[in-house]
Amino acid sequence: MSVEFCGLRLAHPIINGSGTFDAIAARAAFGEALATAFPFSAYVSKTITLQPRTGNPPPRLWEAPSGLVNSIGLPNKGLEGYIAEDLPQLTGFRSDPSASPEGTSEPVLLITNVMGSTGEELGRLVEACDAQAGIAAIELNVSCPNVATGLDIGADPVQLESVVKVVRERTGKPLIVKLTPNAADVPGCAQAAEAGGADAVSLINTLRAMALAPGSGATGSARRWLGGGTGGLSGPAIRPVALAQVSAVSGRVGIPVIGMGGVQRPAHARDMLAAGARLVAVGTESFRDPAAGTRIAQGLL
Amino acid sequence: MSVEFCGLRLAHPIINGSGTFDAIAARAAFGEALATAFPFSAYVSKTITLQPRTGNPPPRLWEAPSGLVNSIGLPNKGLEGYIAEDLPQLTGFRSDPSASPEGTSEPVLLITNVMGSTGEELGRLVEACDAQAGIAAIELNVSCPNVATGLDIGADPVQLESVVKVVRERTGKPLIVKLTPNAADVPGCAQAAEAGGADAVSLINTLRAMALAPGSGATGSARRWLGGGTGGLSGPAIRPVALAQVSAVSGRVGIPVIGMGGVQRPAHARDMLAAGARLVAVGTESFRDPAAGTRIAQGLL
Amino acid sequence: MSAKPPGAGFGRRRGLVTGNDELGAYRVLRVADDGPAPAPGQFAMLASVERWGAGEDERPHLARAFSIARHRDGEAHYLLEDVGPGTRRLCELGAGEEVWVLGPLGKGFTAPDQGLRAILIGGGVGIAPLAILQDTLIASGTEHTVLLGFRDAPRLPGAELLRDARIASDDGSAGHHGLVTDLLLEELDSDPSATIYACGPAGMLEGVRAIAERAEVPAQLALEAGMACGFGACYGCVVPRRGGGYLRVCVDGPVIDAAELDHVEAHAGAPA
Amino acid sequence: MSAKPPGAGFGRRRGLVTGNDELGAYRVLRVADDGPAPAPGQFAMLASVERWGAGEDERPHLARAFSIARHRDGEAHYLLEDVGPGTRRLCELGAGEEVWVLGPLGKGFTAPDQGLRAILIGGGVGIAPLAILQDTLIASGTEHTVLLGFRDAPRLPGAELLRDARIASDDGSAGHHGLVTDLLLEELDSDPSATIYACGPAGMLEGVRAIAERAEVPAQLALEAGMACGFGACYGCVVPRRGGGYLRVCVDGPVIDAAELDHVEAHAGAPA
Ligand SMILES: Cc1cc2nc3c(=O)[nH]c(=O)nc-3n(C[C@H](O)[C@H](O)[C@H](O)COP(=O)(O)OP(=O)(O)OC[C@H]3O[C@@H](n4cnc5c(N)ncnc54)[C@H](O)[C@@H]3O)c2cc1C
Ligand SMILES: Cc1cc2nc3c(=O)[nH]c(=O)nc-3n(C[C@H](O)[C@H](O)[C@H](O)COP(=O)(O)OP(=O)(O)OC[C@H]3O[C@@H](n4cnc5c(N)ncnc54)[C@H](O)[C@@H]3O)c2cc1C
Ligand SMILES: Cc1cc2nc3c(=O)[nH]c(=O)nc-3n(C[C@H](O)[C@H](O)[C@H](O)COP(=O)(O)O)c2cc1C
Ligand SMILES: Cc1cc2nc3c(=O)[nH]c(=O)nc-3n(C[C@H](O)[C@H](O)[C@H](O)COP(=O)(O)O)c2cc1C
Ligand code: FES
Ligand code: FES
Repeated sequence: MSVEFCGLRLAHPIINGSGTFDAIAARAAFGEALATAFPFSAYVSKTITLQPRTGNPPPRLWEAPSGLVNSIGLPNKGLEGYIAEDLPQLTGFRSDPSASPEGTSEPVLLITNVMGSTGEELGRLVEACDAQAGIAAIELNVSCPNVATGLDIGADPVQLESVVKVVRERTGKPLIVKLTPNAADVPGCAQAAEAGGADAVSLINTLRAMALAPGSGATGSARRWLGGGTGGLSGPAIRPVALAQVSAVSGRVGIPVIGMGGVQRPAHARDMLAAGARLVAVGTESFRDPAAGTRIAQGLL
Repeated sequence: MSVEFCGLRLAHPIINGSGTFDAIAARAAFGEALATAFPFSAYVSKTITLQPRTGNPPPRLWEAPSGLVNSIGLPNKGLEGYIAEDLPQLTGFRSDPSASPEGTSEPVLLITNVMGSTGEELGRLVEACDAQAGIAAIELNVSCPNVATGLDIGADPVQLESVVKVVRERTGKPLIVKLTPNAADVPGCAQAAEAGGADAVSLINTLRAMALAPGSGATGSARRWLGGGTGGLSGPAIRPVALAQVSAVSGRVGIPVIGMGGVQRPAHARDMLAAGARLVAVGTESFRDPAAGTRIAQGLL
Repeated sequence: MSAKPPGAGFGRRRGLVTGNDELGAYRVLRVADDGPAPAPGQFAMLASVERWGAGEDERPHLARAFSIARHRDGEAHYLLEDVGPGTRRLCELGAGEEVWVLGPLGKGFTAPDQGLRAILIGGGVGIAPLAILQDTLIASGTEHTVLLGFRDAPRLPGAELLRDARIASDDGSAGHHGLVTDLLLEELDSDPSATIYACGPAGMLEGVRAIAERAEVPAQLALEAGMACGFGACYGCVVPRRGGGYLRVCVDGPVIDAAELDHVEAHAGAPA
Repeated sequence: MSAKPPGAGFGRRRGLVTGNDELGAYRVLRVADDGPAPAPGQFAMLASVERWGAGEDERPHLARAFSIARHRDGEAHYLLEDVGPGTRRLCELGAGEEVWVLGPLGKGFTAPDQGLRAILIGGGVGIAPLAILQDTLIASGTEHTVLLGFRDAPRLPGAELLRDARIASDDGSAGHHGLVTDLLLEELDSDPSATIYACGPAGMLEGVRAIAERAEVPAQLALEAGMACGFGACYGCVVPRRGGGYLRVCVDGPVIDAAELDHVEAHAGAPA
């Protein structure tokens, strides 16, 4: 079950979706038991930006039919804070031995997810990650609005290719582009990422979504529930959409694909793999079951 | 509760989503009780194309978490068959009196939904509908792949505007453009429809989605469940996505908006109205409860 | 007995569960029902009023189709087999709980031509519509033969739903050790002037169809298909029609003349 | 009693429901629990193993947070109020059914400084963590006063969860007719050398915070917030921190020093 990914060896194909598992907080909550039974073969960080962000005002969560709408707003310590404070705490995690066929525990590889609104910003982020031996791969979150158009950078193949090109020059580490699902032509975007030099693509990110405060629709003064106004839908509700996009993208690029979106059980991970994914990421399901990664990886044995 | 829509008067704001209610089949199944207690104030036909279509091979349905993936493939009798055979049977329906504040039953207006892959094809369809006194308004389904690019015509604002312009010239009846949700910039597409001369926009159509046959992921030989390969996701699962798009579109166009996607209860319809919709369409929920339209309209009283 | 049902009245209604009895591997769900009397072969869409959903993969979401196995004394009977989240939920309902009922729906069986014998052939849970059909045949004094096939011993008690049945079983636990269509061939050999009424797994139905075609015996097949609505709204429940195009099982069927089909597709049968 | 809990062990576990008793408008759910002993103020994420979902709008999907009201003899007690699909499902669980338990989680209360009296002030279902806190205070012989506020008569029985409480009620059905914070003011007037432990609706907590600030009395507030995970993963459960930024209620709290907050937001309290 051990798998090759962009020249890296992973204990099994199950990793986490960015922003859905905080290894440092989880270690504090669950103790050292976590460090030697980490539920993922690689750990993807929350999205890191150049400057620190506090994130959106609450409420940040809305429970939807078979899913979750979040409007977290990418809180993070910023590049410097991440490297100085978080990175040292992100070493020493080992995957749960019960999730590998040999019963061995492997070091958990670190993938750092970064976002910037210009090629230059992304370039600086990637360069800094490149210099850190502890970081195995870099994931680019391109679901970031272009300041001029308001549309996601990642939704426009031309823009996406040029951004990836800029970034590609700054690192020799595996470069994953996390595509936005809110695009007309997701496979076209994947091809653009590949053309720009990406080593892999990951998808799907959350679907743009919204909720109104309960009862507020009735009063005629609709109030948006989420502090951030709108948010992103994740969880089982989006699984059929994720599967379609993963399948379409896998058919169009030669680089490996990381599939995610509503994966809860081994059967869902198998579907993602069958649709062409090399790795499968688990997001919202980890909220319900923090050991979901291990449970799913076990089911693939 | 009676509402004005593009110069038409409707008994209440609840209509059906195209392709989710067959008035002729329902009358056969439920008898004349239906004709005087029709659950919608206007009846939107299934999508009609120039030539007859038999639709996709089965299976055509996949039940998803809080939703449904369908791959029906727009079976219809073609323009001529529709006008000759169906249209005469679509008269005489009256809305359920319990859904209007005055307890009166109003004639159900007919909206014909059409699709074509070229402006010319659409032009012919619209012209033919224009000539029919029984048709109150025309809805354009632009979730049709462009033969050259494979992308939905409706996903590209420039293409969309020019298609709507062509069609606009062929009819004086209210022209509704049903937007595709599988676009990077849905509000931009709505603006393009408005610029092209649309009298209203409706959204959301189903989200592109897929399913693999149960267990087939495990065997390594993934088999797509749906005969059509891929399909579209509807139902409560997509409601937060629909609400976000309806809200974004309503903020950007001056023409009325028909909101739909996962509406099951009066509260959901109120949310749609609060987000800016003039009318609300019910789709998948009518499968579970054929009188859902009336139930929801009653709840708005 | 008529092919064209009376209007079912518009909309679903709440039905009180009056009983849920084990019948081997099956359950017989009884629901108080003051709706129109169904024609044999008609079905209803059922969903529990409470907690429909929250099974595997957050399903069921849509209602499920079930043949009306019996309708008498203001009660409808349904024969259920637990094959997934929807049937599982219905199987566990107890007296006092409620279901949404939409029906009777679809086209049922038509009576055999005057003087012709009826052969009822069913497989597994597909025997359900044959029970109510037999009730009518008995009432009208129509000569008929019942052939029922089951996979294994736990399913055999299903046969109690009908009277005087010849049994076949895949595992030889009772009756003929083999296919129920073997019994059909025997019956037609001895007397081919019959009309066949069949319901069961796709494989069995295809066997019946082929046999009837060869023997030039009329056959009415009660098909199944995944259904979202049950009343012609979704166009999801289709089977290919002989000569091209598709039939909607819910409104063009579920009982379809075998002559209308080239073959019975794998998706068009009852759980095996 | 310690602010820093021992590691909860990794992953959720199944817990057998051993009882579910009515307590006025509330329920006390008892769950067999061999997990680590919680510190007072800690919470657990709960979800029923069967049929979590299928309530209003196909919810609940995520687990729900509940204060551990008591933990003894291998059993955890939770005080539940039915306010939506998640609590509704848990309220109807019976002995023999199972729940997923993740916990104990979060930072609990810290003991009062040597010699200081503890004032426990709770509103509505927010009294839950004060019960286990009182157990510890009794065990350690710490002087304390209990002030409980309820909306109406059906909720008054909740007070039985603690001992020797002074009661306030919004509707005057028992004790002081008015806010429980009125009682707090009285207590502080008579003897201000105390530490306040508070849990309840946001309005009450904000009242307590403001009173404590003015009186310069230390106060520990057990906050609530919509939570997706309960262990710091989702960053969803935040409240604004004094001086800027946000605190995650699940890992920085739920018990938060009042001095860390400028105000208690409407979303940060228990159901009123
Ligand atoms: C007219 C008619 C009459 C019927 N009469 C009876 C009867 O009398 N008694 C009886 O027990 N049954 C009857 N059925 C069959 C019954 O409707 C199905 O067994 C039931 O719908 C299954 O639902 P489920 O949730 O239990 O199982 P499902 O999980 O829906 O599985 C049933 C089958 O559907 C497919 N499937 C699996 N997952 C999905 C998915 N996500 N989406 C779509 N399809 C999927 C698979 O082929 C699977 O074997 C009848 C069906 C029809 C159409
Ligand atoms: C640390 C902590 C301890 C707690 N301790 C207790 C306790 O001991 N006892 C107890 O009864 N409760 C306790 N709670 C509160 C409890 O967690 C909530 O009442 C519960 O989560 C409500 O879930 P529900 O599905 O029943 O209601 P919901 O429908 O989730 O409604 C609860 C509130 O959430 C909001 N809401 C409504 N719909 C949505 C939606 N779709 N998505 C997001 N928010 C929505 C509204 O403000 C609503 O009033 C505690 C909470 C926390 C954080
Ligand atoms: C609360 C939450 C926070 C998230 N934060 C991020 C993030 O910081 N960066 C990112 O690229 N994706 C983020 N995501 C998206 C997930 O990584 C994942 O793409 C998405 O949730 C779909 O997977 P799921 O359905 O398994 O959750 C977040 C998702 C959730 C639910
Ligand atoms: C089975 C099915 C068939 C549909 N057919 C059409 C169609 O022919 N034309 C069209 O414009 N939309 C069609 N739709 C989309 C619906 O009109 C509607 O936009 C969508 O289902 C979202 O609403 P809902 O969630 O309430 O179902 C169809 C949807 C379903 C589920
Ligand atoms: S089940 Fe919907 S058309 Fe037959
Ligand atoms: S509930 Fe997820 S971070 Fe607090």
